[in-house]
Amino acid sequence: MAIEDSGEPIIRLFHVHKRYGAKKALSDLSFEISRNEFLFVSGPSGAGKTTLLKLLYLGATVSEGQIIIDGLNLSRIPRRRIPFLRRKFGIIFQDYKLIPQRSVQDNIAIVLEARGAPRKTIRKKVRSVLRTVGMEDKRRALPPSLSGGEQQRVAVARAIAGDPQIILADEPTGSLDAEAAEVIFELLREYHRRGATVLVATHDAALIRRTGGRVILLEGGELDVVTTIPRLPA
Amino acid sequence: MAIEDSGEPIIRLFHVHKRYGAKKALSDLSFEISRNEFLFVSGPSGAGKTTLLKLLYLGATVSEGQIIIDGLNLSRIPRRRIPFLRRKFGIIFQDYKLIPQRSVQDNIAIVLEARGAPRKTIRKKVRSVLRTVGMEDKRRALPPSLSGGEQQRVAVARAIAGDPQIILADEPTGSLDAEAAEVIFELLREYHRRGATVLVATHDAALIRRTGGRVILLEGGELDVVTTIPRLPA
Amino acid sequence: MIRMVNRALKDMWANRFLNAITVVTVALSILIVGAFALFFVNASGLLSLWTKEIRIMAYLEPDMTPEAIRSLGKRMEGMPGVGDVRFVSRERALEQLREGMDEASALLDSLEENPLPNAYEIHMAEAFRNREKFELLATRIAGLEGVSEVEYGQEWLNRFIRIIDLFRLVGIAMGALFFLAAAFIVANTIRLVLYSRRDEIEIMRLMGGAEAFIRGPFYMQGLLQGALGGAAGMTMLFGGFRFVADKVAEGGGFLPVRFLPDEMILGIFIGSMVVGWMGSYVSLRQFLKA
Amino acid sequence: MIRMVNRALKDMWANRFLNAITVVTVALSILIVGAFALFFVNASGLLSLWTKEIRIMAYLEPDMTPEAIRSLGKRMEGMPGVGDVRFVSRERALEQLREGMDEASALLDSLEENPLPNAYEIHMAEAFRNREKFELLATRIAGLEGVSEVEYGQEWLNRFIRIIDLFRLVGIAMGALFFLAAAFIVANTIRLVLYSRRDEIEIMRLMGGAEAFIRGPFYMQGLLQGALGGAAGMTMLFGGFRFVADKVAEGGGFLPVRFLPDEMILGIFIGSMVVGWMGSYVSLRQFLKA
Ligand SMILES: Nc1ncnc2c1ncn2[C@@H]1O[C@H](COP(=O)(O)OP(=O)(O)OP(=O)(O)O)[C@@H](O)[C@H]1O
Ligand SMILES: Nc1ncnc2c1ncn2[C@@H]1O[C@H](COP(=O)(O)OP(=O)(O)OP(=O)(O)O)[C@@H](O)[C@H]1O
Ligand SMILES: [Mg+2]
Ligand SMILES: [Mg+2]
Repeated sequence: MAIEDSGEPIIRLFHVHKRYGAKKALSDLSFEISRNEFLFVSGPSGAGKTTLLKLLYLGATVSEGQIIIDGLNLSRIPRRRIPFLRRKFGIIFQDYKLIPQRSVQDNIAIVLEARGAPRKTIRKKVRSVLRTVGMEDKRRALPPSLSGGEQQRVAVARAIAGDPQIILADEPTGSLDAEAAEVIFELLREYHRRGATVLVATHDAALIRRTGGRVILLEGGELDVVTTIPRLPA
Repeated sequence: MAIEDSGEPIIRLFHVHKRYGAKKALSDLSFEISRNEFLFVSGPSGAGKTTLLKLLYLGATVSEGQIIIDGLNLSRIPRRRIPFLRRKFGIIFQDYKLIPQRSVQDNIAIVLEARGAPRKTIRKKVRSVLRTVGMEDKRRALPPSLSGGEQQRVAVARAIAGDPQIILADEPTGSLDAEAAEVIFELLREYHRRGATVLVATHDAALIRRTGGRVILLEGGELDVVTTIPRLPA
Repeated sequence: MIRMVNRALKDMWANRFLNAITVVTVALSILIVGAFALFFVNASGLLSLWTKEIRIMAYLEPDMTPEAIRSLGKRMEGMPGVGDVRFVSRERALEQLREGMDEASALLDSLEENPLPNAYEIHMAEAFRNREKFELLATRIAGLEGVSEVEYGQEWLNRFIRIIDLFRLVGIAMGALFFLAAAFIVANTIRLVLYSRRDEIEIMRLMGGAEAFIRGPFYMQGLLQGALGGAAGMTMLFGGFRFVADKVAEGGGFLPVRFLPDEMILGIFIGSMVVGWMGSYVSLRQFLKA
Repeated sequence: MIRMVNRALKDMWANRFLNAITVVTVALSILIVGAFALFFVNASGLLSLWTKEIRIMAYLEPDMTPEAIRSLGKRMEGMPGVGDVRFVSRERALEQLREGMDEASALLDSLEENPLPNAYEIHMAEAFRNREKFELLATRIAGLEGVSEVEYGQEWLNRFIRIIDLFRLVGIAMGALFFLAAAFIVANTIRLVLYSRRDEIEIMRLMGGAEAFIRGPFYMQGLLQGALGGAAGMTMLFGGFRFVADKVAEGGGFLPVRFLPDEMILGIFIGSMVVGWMGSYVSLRQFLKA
């Protein structure tokens, strides 16, 4: 069901500001993300990459400005509709955010349970995404007993389990060796081909060059440049 | 007080095995680390890098074999001596392990308080290490309000606060952009020059090449190769 | 629904340490409330046993016809608050006096004539055993035609009735206090449990879990913890009761001890479930706000 | 030491939510234990007031010299368990009988001679007010030369003494139960608090913190929480007491209510600190093992 990059924006930001107390984390960001785009958000440590993603899934609210996702104005969305907004997303958190008391498979199943999927579907889907990231044999393990890279792969598996429209990946390969990272990136590209919009926050320039795409470069919370980097020939 | 690499081993492993239940995390590792060496432990995700470091600071105990550090056999060390062993180390944990309820400066002060340092010394030292990693202005912040890279820098600051003999750094730059990573590595090299033994676990081959040194390569818990990689000319 | 119970049970198993602590806390709270209730039930049972013996003696005019006496008795029986009315003839009264006087009874032998009047002994209905009502009744009986004088054991009566009043007051106050305190403690415990799981709740919300989806299992757990704790507390209470009851029996069985009435057991049990539910409710409101 | 208190205080402030819950739990537990103690103190005070009236009447042989009577009185006073001994002459006895007989007192007028004997009225020392000791004493008095007969208000006596026995038994059992339950609840609460901070404890150990360094502030906190909670609980109890006492006073002040004796307040306060300390101790043992 490969959908072409239609150019129609799925996410739009208008003069977005985010302050934590006196600290300005993001200043006056305005840009659009097209449906089915593969976009990078980059910048040094503390530039505001994670903060930007947070605003999109309403993990935090804007201090000023507007964000419109799929026609929904996030400032106007009623509280009980927030879960529905979030189900559009598959999120890979920088710190993984796995539930430590639950097994790997339960951690993933919860995404599908929240959507009310039937039990059999859940079981199959959980297996399949774990196989994709190479973590099938650890499905009964608890997250704290996994290595850093293994936890990250579980986080990736969870993000794609719900077949999201938009994937938000915050430093999705920071704990992975080059080979495992390539597997994950191939996965993201695969979902992109199948129609998802993918947003990757990373400070890793090499990684961006390997994949190519539009890059939003932040610097101290401000939009520095927007460039398009071509895919490095392999 | 630059101490030469004397060649005398500070850490020795003899046929070390580590099992978690049926799972073998490390198999039959034997090698030595010289005093004031700068050593890398590398290998893909799940190879056992973190597990190896854990055994050194007694975060876990060996299933078989012996580890001798600075003349102390870790299997024979009485419980109440463990804190003294740990004070030899400065550890940068892969998941940082910052105390979320305490401010950045308190997180670092605790290392020095545990050693019974006087209050004034603590204050000065905390400031100085925070300055070194560029986090002085965030000293009153709580760790959860920091970006991933900022947390990692605090973790580095804490590790060096106690002027440790041995620095164990588990993926110390995974969340950092190239520039910040270089600052941290320069810091590790500086401590190395001042006499510390440094052990860095990382899967990042580029990073190893930039610094150079002996590399212990693990693969599925087994010692794959030990090579020495020369420093890449800048 | 079944799925939610399922999730709740799975969850309780995954967090068995936390759950065990909550259940133990509920059980101990219920034990405390129950022990107090048990004590109160028995003590007031004992007292109301005694109050059965409180009676009003209505001494009659000397020259009444048996007919008039009988109709007076009927009128007394018809009065509100009157439980039992017994006729005590002057002959019977003299006999009783003789029995009661022991040592001094010899002096009654020298009597020519019985100086005692006929009387009615009036016991009160259970619901009316409090001082105001009792005194009101005595006054009304004294006003009846044919009654020359009314007597009631002033001193003992007052003591009894006062202790009953005290018991009622203290019982209600302490019962309410204990229940509230127990409810607070349980709510606090559940709050702590949720506090230590706030990350998990936050993660579920970020995954797009609707509020009902997230809260459901917690409510279920609250109910289950309440029920388990209530059952455990009641069982401990019953164990303790058997122990004390045996001691009492050894000591001569002088007191009629009994366990809580069934409806009270049920009430406490339901109360413990409500407390579990409320604890979850209050805590969830706190944590799921932001 | 000062540094440890300092760290404990800083720590309590950093974790004020957790600490508040522990303090509230301690306060409520202390309130429960205290309320029960208060009730028990007042009720048993009331009962011991009444038991003062329990007495043994020792009727004397008719033809004793005043000298013999007096020496008999002395002997009685010397017996263990005897509190107060009062002589009641036969004349006084007749008067009392007359007063007590009300209606029927007319019949005493026809007496030629006083048929009543002299008597001693014996009250017991406080410590001896239980049934066995009482009966033993009565038997021993009956055996004395010059005593013709011993009488004691069988029925009332037994009731009083039984209720005192019951109170003693139930009081000790429930007091112990409440205290244990409260201690458990507090320990559980502290355990939960530590549970939610186990990562922090683990991190401090990894940083080379010695056990004393890590545990010290927790013990300190346990003590402080116990003390704060104890003080708060006692304050609430006193508030509740004032309220009930006012009610009682309104209701005619028929009962002598009083607050807990000072040494008991101190005891409960120290108990609450011990509970806080113990709670930390038990929980720390659990978490710092591994
Ligand atoms: N909850 C918060 N309270 C206060 N300051 C915050 C909070 N969250 C983020 N910040 C600050 O906002 C800035 C941007 O943080 P953000 O996490 O977005 O950075 P980032 O680009 O993701 O960096 P990294 O690559 O290190 O993860 C940082 O300086 C951070 O300290
Ligand atoms: N506590 C534990 N219980 C069970 N298995 C464990 C535990 N800790 C580690 N393992 C397993 O041991 C293996 C090695 O883990 P380790 O954390 O040492 O890997 P690593 O080399 O550090 O990997 P990464 O680069 O991903 O951090 C992994 O397969 C992991 O799942
Ligand atoms: Mg970030
Ligand atoms: Mg690791």
